[in-house]
Amino acid sequence: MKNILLKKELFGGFVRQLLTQYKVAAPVKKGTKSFTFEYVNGADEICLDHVPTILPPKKYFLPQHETLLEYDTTDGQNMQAYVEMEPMVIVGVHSCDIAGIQCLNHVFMDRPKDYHYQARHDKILLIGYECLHKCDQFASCGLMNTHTPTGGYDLFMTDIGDYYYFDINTFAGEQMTSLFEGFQPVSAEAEKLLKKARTDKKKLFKNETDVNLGEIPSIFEWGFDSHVWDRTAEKCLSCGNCTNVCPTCYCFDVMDEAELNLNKGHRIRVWDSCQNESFALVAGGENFREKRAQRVRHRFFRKFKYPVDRYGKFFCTGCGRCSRQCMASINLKETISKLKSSWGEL
Amino acid sequence: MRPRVAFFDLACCEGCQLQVANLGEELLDLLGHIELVEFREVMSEKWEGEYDLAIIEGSVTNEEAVHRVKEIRKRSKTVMAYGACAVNGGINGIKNTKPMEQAGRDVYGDRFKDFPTLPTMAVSDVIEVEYIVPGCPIYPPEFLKVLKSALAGLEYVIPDHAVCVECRFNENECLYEQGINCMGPVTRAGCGSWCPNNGNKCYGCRGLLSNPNMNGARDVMKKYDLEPDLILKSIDMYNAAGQKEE
Amino acid sequence: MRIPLKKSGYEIMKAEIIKITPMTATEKMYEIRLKNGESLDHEPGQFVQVSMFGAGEAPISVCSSPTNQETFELCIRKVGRMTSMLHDLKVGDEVGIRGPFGVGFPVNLLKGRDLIFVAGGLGIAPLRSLVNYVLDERRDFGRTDILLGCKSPENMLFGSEVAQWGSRMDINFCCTVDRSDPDWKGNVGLITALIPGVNINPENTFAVVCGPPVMYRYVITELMKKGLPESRIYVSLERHMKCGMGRCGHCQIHQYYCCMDGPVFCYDKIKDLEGAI
Amino acid sequence: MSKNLSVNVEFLTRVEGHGHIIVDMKEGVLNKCVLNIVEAPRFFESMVRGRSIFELQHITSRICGICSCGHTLASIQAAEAAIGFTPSEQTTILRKILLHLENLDSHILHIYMLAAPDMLGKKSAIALAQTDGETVRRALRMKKCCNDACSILVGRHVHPISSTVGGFTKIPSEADLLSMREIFVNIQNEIAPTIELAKTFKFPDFERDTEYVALKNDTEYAMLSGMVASTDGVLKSKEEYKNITNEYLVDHSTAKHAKLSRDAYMVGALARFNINYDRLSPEAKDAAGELGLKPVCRNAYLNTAAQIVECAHFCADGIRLIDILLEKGTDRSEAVLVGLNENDVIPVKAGTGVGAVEVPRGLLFHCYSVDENGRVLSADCVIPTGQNLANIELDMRKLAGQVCEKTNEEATLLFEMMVRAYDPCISCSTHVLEVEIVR
Repeated sequence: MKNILLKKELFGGFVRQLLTQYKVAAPVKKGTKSFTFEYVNGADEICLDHVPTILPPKKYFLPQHETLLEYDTTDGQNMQAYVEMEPMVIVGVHSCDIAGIQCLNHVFMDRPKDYHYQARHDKILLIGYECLHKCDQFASCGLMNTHTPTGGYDLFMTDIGDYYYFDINTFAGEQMTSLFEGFQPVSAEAEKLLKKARTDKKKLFKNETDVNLGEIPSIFEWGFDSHVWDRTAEKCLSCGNCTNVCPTCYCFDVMDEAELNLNKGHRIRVWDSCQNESFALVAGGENFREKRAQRVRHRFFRKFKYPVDRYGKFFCTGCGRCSRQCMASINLKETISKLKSSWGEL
Repeated sequence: MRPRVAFFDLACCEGCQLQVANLGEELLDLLGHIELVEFREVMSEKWEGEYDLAIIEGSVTNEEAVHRVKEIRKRSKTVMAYGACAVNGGINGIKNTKPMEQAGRDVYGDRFKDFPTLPTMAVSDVIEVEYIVPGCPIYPPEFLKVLKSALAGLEYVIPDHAVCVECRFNENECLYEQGINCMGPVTRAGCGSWCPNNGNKCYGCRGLLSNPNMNGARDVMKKYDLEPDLILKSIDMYNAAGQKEE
Repeated sequence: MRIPLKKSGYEIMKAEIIKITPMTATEKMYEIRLKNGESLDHEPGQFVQVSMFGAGEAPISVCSSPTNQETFELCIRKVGRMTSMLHDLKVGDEVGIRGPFGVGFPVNLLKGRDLIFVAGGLGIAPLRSLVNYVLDERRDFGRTDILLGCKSPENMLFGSEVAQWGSRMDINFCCTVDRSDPDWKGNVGLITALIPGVNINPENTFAVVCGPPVMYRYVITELMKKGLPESRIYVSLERHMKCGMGRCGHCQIHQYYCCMDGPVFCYDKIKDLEGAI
Repeated sequence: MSKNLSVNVEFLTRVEGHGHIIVDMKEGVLNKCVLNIVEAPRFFESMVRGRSIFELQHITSRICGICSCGHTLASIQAAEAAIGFTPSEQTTILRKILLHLENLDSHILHIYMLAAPDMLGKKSAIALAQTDGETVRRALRMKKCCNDACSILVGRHVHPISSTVGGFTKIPSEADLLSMREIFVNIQNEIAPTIELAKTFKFPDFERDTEYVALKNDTEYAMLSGMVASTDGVLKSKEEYKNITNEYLVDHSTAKHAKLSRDAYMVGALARFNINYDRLSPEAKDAAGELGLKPVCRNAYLNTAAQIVECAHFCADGIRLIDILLEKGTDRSEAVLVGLNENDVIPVKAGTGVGAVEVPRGLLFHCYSVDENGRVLSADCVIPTGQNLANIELDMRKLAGQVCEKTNEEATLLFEMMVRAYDPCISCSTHVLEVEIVR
């Protein structure tokens, strides 16, 4: 596929064109030092160089509060399943977040398929944006090797000085670029600049820990009974922030919301968290992960062990959100390091 | 027949019934599905029969109130306690952090005996309560959800996870990140993180989680250079009545 | 933009309650027929989500044998308001059904083998689907022992049916209660006490176990004392499945989802998984 | 009819809080004529002692859910005065808007839900809804407007969230201001039909010479700042509030009574109207004209009419204040995050401060003393309904002389209406913080 260039000052024009066809979501500044993905009305609101947003873009693929079906019991158990959404483009998705969406795709497109997810997935276009600098000390994309994407986007932009270099990955991506006339063909100079940017980047994005990706499966294989989980649990408040902000956490609850007449209503799903005490509770009162340490461990195993067994994939994108958001300062990188050292050299 | 519903208030600010009155058009919808038989603040009518649902606001703080809620219980099929005062004692519970006589003297001087008072109790400390709506004031969407469950005879479980969950849903910048000591991590969710959404911190009005990690929470709070008892006082702003029982 | 979905995984099938049989103070049996005229087509050990709009869903094991194509049976214990509402239903009322979900008992593997069933309390419900299957296809199976335990005689589920099992010559049925009453003539004590008395051929026997979480370890220890290998002990586990499609996470046991990979597991698959049983 | 009267209203309805009316007249001699306050005391003063000055408005707003914005503003004013903090001009404007919304909301509640049924001979607004649905719907619409505007400005109307010591934890954007302006205009459009409705009210004839007390300043219809003025010529600074209210305890009530130049005085919409009529907006003066209300009006039943006039004023002034902000643009960096002052964003020193704010029912005082760490040493609140109690009883005594020829039922209604006309907030009035014992 042919890649193309866009002069930086024309980016606003491109976004304007996108806005004529789609809703556009992009990272914007929120509060003193945070960012969130929001619907925008123009490029001036967009912060491409952002520290990972409070919530990852998974909120568009798996909304916090999603209607599965509407029901009407006036005359029996009648219902209609549906998805409510608008076609949209998400602009400025970092490679870690693209990796997160790829993980969710694995889970929700696995059989039996989740048709609600698929309907959204089919109507959301992704324009990635390459990180050329480390965002902060919490990220571990060097360890997880997610700082350069391996597919999963429609377009991917890299800053090469005066231009954005657009990697066109899908036909839908190509169609988006055809909306705007300001694109120009890639020059040899641009290819050189891109290569240089990538080479420079390699020096910056080193493994942030003393653990190699390859040894993680064995660390977790042996680390189930480690004291690290008890130590970590002493600090953990079980607030569930780490799972809510995680781009690969997808647990949910299903419930009914009735209207005042009590006959009509919606069956919805809402995000849930394995860190909540009642998460693994069953009707008889038995709680299968009653202890905080069990729940803390479960989260780590859901990133580094269970999905590897099930999908052959780590479910950590190195975005650093869990550590960044943790008010108890539980740090993912440190926890893995401690887990390794708790068993000596493995 | 539409269910007969009555509203009652005990020691409180009556803000929760105002929240109900403020439902606006939804209130008219609601009135179409119930028969409102008593609501002292807005109507003079009285009802002598049985209530299908009694909705009680406020704390029990004297013998008269103890008697009153017992009478309401006898006449009601189902009872809902709504608002922090009724659910966990709320602000009124701060009184329990000192001896009753001292609380009386602080306010009424030597005449404190003219103003008899009991330690603040939640309604559920006195009678059985089927439904609760925590919060100061109640969060109207949650009130409607609980009310619908009560009218349908369904269980309603108030979330037992932290306000942080909803605060993160709403993508508020964490108050701890901004150096503020927020009660969110130890407080029950359900309000949609109302206060952090509006730039303030969580004051814990919905009551503590059933199993908060208090040591962990203290560690987090210790990060700030504040007199520790000022911080601890923020925990008991809404939770002092409950703590007394433990 | 509203996109209607014909198939979503969350849509329910309408079903009608054909018969309600009260069993104990807290359990009732429901015979149910799908309104689309189709058979549920379940395997013994699978479960369905029973739905009542407004109240939600509850995962319930199918307790009838798939040999009955027309209808299926659910034994529902009243534990919360959702199941209380199910208890308020009448014959002819409509409910929603999703499923069947999960992996049931390995029926083909069990054919030609001796079987020992160990059930505690409500654990008899999922096992009954297999017991009845075995009784319907009796020639395909070897020696069959059924051990049943419950709290007290009035808690006994499937009373008249169980009484029949006791009188049948082609199976060995043993029953015990934790707490006896004056009319009770059978065993008193824990179910584990029954196992040593059963004559097991360890070379050719499969065990199928279901009961409250505390029961498994003790029962399995006793079975292994009898020489049964872990690979021939099957357990049916209880979790609170919400989606039934291996996603919501509520029923996750380490890398397994109870709703997809279970609820029936071979013991050797889960024995090392902390918290599984 | 003999000159006997026995009125005993237990749990007076359609007022906020719990009170009983007892009138006992035999052979033309008035033995008893009291408004009993039976609200369970909540001991606020004891509760706030030792706490941080920065969480005080959060607690004291809980004195009353109906006027929680008023308590919040008085509390903040007192706290800022105590630690020596001066709010910005933008903050002051936003606070005035908040106070307007609070007063509008409460007045609408009183006019439509509490007073109108009396005036139209109905048991309640719910009964009224059956015969005059549009009136009740209008009231709900107007109230919803106030709530929506409060939600934009401070998160919610009952116990406002973002109004704190130091300013606001969030500052409205231009879009927020425009929505609020639209809401004010919507309420303003409902004022004319409200006046039409009020013209159908039959206000009972009554007159008693009374001292009226309200804030007064040179620039505006004083609500948030000014000296305390009375129709008897008193003019004192708010710091002298103890010499203004002169509170004393009475036996039949958990709430204190107050007096200034005479045995009693009145605060509230009628008092403000009587003292500050000149400063009303033209729209409000027109409304007064339509309702035939002129200063000085001495019929307490007409407090409800004064509230309608004020509604017209608050709408006009609210729009004016928003236009000022729209013109200048809001400085959103002024948003404060105070908490317990963890970040020392506000310098703290020991001191004492008084807040005096015109809330729906009249003049509200909060007074706090704090130590150098911002810890509350003592707190005192004087609530408008508390100040009115003595005056209500005097009005009731005069009324008793007028109604002794009527049936008990008719008389009872007139007494209830009299008390309700004051729009008493009994839940507030009992939360007496500091007591001076009268010997």
